[in-house]
Amino acid sequence: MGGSFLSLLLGDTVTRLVFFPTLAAVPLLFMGKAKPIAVKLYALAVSLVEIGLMLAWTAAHWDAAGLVVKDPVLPWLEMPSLSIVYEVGIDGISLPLVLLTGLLLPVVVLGSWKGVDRHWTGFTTALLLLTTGILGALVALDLLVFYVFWEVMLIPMYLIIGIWGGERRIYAAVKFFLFTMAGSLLMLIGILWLGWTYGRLTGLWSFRYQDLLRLDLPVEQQLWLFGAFALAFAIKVPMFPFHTWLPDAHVEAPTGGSVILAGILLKLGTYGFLRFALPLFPHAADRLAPWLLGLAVIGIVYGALVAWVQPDMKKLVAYSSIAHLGFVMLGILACDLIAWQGALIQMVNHGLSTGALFLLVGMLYDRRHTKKFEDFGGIAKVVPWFAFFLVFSTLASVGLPALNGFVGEFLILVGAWRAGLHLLVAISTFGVVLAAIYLLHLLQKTIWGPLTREENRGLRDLDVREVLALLPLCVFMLWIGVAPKTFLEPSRPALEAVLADYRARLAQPAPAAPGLGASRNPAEAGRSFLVDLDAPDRGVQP
Amino acid sequence: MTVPVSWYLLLAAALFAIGVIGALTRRSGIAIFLSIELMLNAANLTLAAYSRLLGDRAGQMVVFFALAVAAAEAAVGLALFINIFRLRRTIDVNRLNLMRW
Amino acid sequence: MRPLDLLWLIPALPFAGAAVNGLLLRNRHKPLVTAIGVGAPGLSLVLALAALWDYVANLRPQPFEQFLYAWTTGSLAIDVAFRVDPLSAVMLFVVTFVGFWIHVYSVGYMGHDPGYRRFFAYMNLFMGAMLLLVLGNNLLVMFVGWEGVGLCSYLLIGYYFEEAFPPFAGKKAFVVNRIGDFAFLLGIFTLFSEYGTLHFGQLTERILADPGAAQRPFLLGLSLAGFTALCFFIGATGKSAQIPLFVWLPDAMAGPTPVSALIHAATMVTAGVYMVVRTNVLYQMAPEISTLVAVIGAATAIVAATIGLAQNDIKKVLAYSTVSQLGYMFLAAGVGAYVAAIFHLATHAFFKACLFLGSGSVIHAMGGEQDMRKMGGLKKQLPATYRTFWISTLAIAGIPPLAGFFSKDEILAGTFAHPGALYRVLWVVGLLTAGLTACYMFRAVYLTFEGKFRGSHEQAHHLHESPRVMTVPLVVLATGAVVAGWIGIPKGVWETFGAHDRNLLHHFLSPVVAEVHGAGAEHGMSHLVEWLLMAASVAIALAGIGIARSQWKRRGLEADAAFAARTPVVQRLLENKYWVDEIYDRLVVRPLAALARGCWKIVDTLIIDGGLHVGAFVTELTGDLGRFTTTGNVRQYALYFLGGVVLLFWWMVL
Amino acid sequence: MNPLFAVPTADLASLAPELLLTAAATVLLLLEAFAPALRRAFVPAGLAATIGAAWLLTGSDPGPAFHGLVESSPLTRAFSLTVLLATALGLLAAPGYLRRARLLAGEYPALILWCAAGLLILIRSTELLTLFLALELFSVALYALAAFHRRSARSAEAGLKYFLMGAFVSSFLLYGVALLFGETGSTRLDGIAAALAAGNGSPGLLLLGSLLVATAFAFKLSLVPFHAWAPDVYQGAPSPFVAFLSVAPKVASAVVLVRLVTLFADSPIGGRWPDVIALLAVVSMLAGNLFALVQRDIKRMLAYSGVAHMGYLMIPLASPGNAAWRPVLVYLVAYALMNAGAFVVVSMLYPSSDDQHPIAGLSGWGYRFPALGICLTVCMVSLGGIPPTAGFIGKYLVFLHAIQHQQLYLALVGIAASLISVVVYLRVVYMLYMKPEIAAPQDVAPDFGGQVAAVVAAAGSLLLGLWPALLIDWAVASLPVG
Repeated sequence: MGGSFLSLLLGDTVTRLVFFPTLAAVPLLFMGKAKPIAVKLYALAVSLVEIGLMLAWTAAHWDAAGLVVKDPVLPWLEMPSLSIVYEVGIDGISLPLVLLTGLLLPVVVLGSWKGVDRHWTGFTTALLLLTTGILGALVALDLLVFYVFWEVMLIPMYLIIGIWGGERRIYAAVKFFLFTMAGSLLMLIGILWLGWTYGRLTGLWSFRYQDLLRLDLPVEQQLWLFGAFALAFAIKVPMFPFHTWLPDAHVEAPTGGSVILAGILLKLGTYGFLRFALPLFPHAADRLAPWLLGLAVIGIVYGALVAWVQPDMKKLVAYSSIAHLGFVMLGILACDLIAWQGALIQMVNHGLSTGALFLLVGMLYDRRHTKKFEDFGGIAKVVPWFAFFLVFSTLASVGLPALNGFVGEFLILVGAWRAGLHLLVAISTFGVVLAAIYLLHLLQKTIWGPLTREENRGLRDLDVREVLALLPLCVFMLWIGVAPKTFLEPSRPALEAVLADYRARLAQPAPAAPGLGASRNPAEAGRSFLVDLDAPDRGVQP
Repeated sequence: MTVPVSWYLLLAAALFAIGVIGALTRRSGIAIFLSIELMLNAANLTLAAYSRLLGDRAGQMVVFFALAVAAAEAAVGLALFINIFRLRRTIDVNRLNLMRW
Repeated sequence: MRPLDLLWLIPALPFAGAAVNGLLLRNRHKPLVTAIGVGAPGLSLVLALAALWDYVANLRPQPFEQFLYAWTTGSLAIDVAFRVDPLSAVMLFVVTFVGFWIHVYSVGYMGHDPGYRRFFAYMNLFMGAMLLLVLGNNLLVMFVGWEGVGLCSYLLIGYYFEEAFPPFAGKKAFVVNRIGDFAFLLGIFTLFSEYGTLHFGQLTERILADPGAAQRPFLLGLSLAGFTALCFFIGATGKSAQIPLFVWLPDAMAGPTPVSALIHAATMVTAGVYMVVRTNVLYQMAPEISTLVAVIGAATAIVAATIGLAQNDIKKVLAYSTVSQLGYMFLAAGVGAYVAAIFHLATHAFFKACLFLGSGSVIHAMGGEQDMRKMGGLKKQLPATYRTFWISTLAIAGIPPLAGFFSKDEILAGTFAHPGALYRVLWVVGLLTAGLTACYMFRAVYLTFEGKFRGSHEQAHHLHESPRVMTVPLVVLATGAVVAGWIGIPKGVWETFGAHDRNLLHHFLSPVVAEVHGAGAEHGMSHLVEWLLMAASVAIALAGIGIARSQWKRRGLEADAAFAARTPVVQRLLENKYWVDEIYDRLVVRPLAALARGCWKIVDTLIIDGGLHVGAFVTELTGDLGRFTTTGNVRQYALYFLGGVVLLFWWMVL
Repeated sequence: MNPLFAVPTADLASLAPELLLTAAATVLLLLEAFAPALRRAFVPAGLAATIGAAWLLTGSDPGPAFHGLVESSPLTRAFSLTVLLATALGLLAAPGYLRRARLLAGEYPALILWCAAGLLILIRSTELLTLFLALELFSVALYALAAFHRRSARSAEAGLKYFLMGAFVSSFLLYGVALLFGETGSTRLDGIAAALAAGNGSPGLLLLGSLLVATAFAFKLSLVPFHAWAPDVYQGAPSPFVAFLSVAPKVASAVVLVRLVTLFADSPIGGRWPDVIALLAVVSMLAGNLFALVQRDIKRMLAYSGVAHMGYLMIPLASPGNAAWRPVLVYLVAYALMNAGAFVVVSMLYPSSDDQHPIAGLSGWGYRFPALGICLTVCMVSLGGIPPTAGFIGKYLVFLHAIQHQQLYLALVGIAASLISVVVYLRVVYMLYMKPEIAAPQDVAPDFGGQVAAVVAAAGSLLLGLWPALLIDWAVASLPVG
């Protein structure tokens, strides 16, 4: 495997996008004594190169009809009667999140410039490894490889929260780790069970997404497996009532950590639902959807309400994440094309607007070393540019039309309404009202009103670096809001394919005993990774 | 008439049991070790008896080796006792609990 | 290339102006700021006039549509496109015209304000959003504008953000509006999922194509049309400050006066009416909702009017008067007199803007004082303001031949004409409101301009007429207040004098408000009845003026005192605006906050995290208890070994 | 010519590795006596001997020897190499520690080499007497090594406890041997298997005999409830030695246990064996991790974690058969790397004079000793079974085996235990990096050999995690197909 892997690494491949950050982290091992500024610049350079690679890759493989690109498959772990392959690819569903990751990377570096005051080599290393983990999980097409990347994310994030975090950082870090681990371990068992079932049917174990998709399982088995997967993803999202790790993690994490946590890590939960949980277990998903929908909507209202009464800005934003991701879950579970498009774009939106909000809170924290509302108020006078960006990001988060937040919420709600979830949509739409309440409350408490605190008179306004960190986010917020088509179209074919497949499988009743499902129409299913076009009928041994 | 082999086995079992009880009840390390020796010898006796019963010498082979091993163990063990006594002035296992929990 | 092709520039220019003023320029570039801030709406006005001329001359009554780009495609295909049809034409004119003059006025009014640049940025932004709202050819673009104006009103109400109250008022406005938008959105969802489009034209076609489908039962025991209409109307009550969502508008007066004039009198608050008329097809198909609209409108009208009677803050008086007049418009829409609604919207835009600007001029002169009890006798010092204010007051009071008379009369006529006892009651209510309107407006006039000055000395010295840049807009708008009504002189009048019907507005708007079935505004009423109705409304207006004159002309404040003495209960009731705010606070806000705290403290902290911590503790405890088996005593270890062996053996032979 | 001395050279050749080790040990001992000046060269020499033995192993050709008392096969070769890996790590880490503790002497490498020889024989022995002798050979050496820190009361106590327990247990073993021999009439495993299949002997006595023999090795593996000695011994014994003790004997004993359990389980008397193993596995996983959770001394913590790991190792044995070899081997290799690595780092980061090894003592040292910090972190992550490390591959195969044999509950218990263990290992990591540095190190000097050992172990764990094919292919090649 080694040689071919190396060739992948050097070629213009998905693998390179995934592992470049790791490679870039290697020199850091020898930069222990280097000056922080040098490391910072290095990190910035690396992140920029990474985006460069991503853009180049996207440009090279761009296809208006929807792009589905896969690297050559490598064996990762071959045993008699069992094979795990290293198989990665990008389609319309993962592309937006991959690009978002790239976009946030330099933003995180810039945002942590001051906030992270020690061990920059360590920070950069953790950040880069984390990026590899995230990207890997987004592009992995073998469930076990996916699981590996999924877990790889944990340690760096644990370190980022625990080393550069605030007062109760260790509690928060361990809590984060345990929550995620608890879910993912069950998922691991589920994955193994799937691979074994496939092995029983074909004589060759496999964990490949495209192989496991061929499984038709009895409903009760589906229910257990879906439960295992859904738990892992629901904790990551996080959905009520598995959300309590999030506020702690966010409040304690350094700015950069929060940005990447809210920006991308949470999305892996929703992505997991869209990519794995629903397509693999359609009947169970259909059976349990009402409950999950209920949780999602509870999350929307609950997150909004709790956010409203927080005394700490960062905690407010953290709870707002719960509400926003509730919308995403609503969209995904509505199983409607428009809703799915909305959910996907909303994942990106949340990454942008919440990322920006965390950055802004962090910038305030860098100056005053407090995030409590009581220490602020009326600072718009002193820091107009900060105020501008805060209002802008807040409005994007409120879902004001012509900014990105609205697009996602509108599509999700329209789709869900079209799918007949009238009551739920009504409640969620009311969540939009609540969003206005708590986010304007945020503005009210920080920048409006009389300037009460003397300390705030001397507050510095944003400097160039900070503006540079915020600008790309704001540009995209506006762009997505004004012309969402550009961002919706590339993903549509893949989503259509997955949805069609999901409905088709739901149409036939689940079998009484595990079996291999009917083959798919390559033209249709080929627009995502639903069928293996290279080897249509792999694994069935005589 | 001769003593049936089963008696030897029972005797050996009894010895073994006595050894176990001794090992579990005595406080002095040496005494415990002696009980253990007793257990070993019970095992040896069993082997010998079986060997006689089956008319197979292998058992007696084992006994020889076991005795040698016991001697070696005794040597190391006594060295350990001396060392611990030098350091702690006791070989009462109830008091040899610097490390616990 | 025809003027209409430049349609997109009309909203684009103000947006550009906002961007330049807000982001590029600095406070020191004041002249440039002024040039852009006023120039952008000015240019839009010119373009709008050109476009309107083009439209009226060449295209009417076919709608003109301009496609810009596709917002989304696929199964949810929405374009960003503009539409000029008679309805949006009227709105376009009103918004650009009134808007421009208010901008001009602001140059003077805000001249010395440190936030001058920011102010114009916001104002231009508002103009852009409002024009989007008016010109959008589908519900989405309309909604974008709808929320956009909401944002601007938030920003402009909170313009004086260094004080405590304005930002709060802004927040209140935004949130209350959001509650309305919540319903509006549901309506949009319904229409899309039922008809697959949000385009006004297509929607109307598809609905009319199959009325049965629109009237089939849908949700909440309402028909599809009914549900949608209800949703839209709730949205309208938010934006247009109708019962039960009118509470934000009075507080919105915390913003600068031009803002009150532009946003909270002339344009934004009327968006609700525009929307209802725009979607009148639905309402025509849902008579029950139309009735609701009418009732709410009438109720709002009279409630607000009564409150207005007891206010001492001049802007508050105008605010409640606005609410009341909006009530009129909804009454009109409710009874199917859509033309009348739009008519009143237009005329009201002129005289109410003029009134607000006049009050602004007064406040300007009083050095920021808004309490009428400190004013009085100002007509000497502020002649121009006084005259324009007086004219506009006559107009709103409904004295012929001023604008207010015709529009209001048409509404009353429409109500009267509508079959059903309920509508007779509504008519009476409307009539009473007319009287009240005249009464409280003239009370304001008398308290402000008549009698002797009640303010402090320095105020007295400071008194002065406002500069040209402020008085000219006053005059222009006053003129409008006089003539605007003449475009809608009722059919009856013409015919009585043997001329044939020249009710321009009706002919112009008729294609938009085409009757679906039966329920129309104009019933064959005999001219006699029409004349009687006019007489009645004029009479009651005069009566109202008479009462005001007798009470406040000379006695001024004592009248209020006497009134309070005579009916203390009513007085307190009115002064405290029926305690609506307090009721909402107790009934909604506080319970919600309590619930939120409960979720946080109890569910999150106590139940979920508490449970987890207990679990962790129990685990640790098990470990702690268990590890004490390792006592350090080797004999025990031996015992464990033996025990293990014995147990296993026992278990195996079992 | 007397047949007694007629030993075919082929047999000797097949024993070459063990002979080399023993010879080297003896030579070292003699040198210690007559040429102490060469001390510095002893450990390297021992290392050389280990490597030589490994080389001989790879060269040795499979087949039985000494009339089938010992066999050598790819399987035994694989496990023997694992043992030698642990031996090498233990030797590498030793000199620095011994020098600091002023214990540098030839006995240490000599004893270690003897242990290694004993373990290799144990792995290969197919006959009860040979088993017993091999066991005693390395056990006796281990007792001595545990007490090697002459001046430390704890070391002495550790040695004594280990000795008493060991002797106690080996007498049980011998008694078991006696019973098996008596009831089956053979001391060779294949003979016993045949006899069992034939149904000779009294089932009760056979059961007792088999149980006594098996538990002796369960004791070496420190499975609950035979584990109690481990924490004390680990804590008291010299750290680099524990790096060896905690791995090598377990590898060998695991092999024997697999052989025995497979043998018994297939026999008519063996119906309950899988359940017994499953029980031991469950109890060990849970108890081990629970007790580790509350330890403050890192060596005790690692001892209990070792108990838990042996529990995981038992999962495949709960459904005996050739298929069980692969997970066992892979798991043991991973365990050898990560556990030995952890102890190696510990031996460097704690003063040799001190008998306490509080985890809190590491607070903030991840920055003072970056390389060692990273190594320890990797080992902890691997012990926690988190990808991409060898530890995960091990757990993965084990759970896979459980699921494959419809023992889902074992896998579920396993993940529950892992969840607890994660806390245990994370504590070390956050001590290293997230706490301020409180204690300035005294008498702590990472030496070259130790660092090499640590890096090898850590890098190995990581590499095998990233590229498991290396390990798996090797395992597949050397194991009987399941």
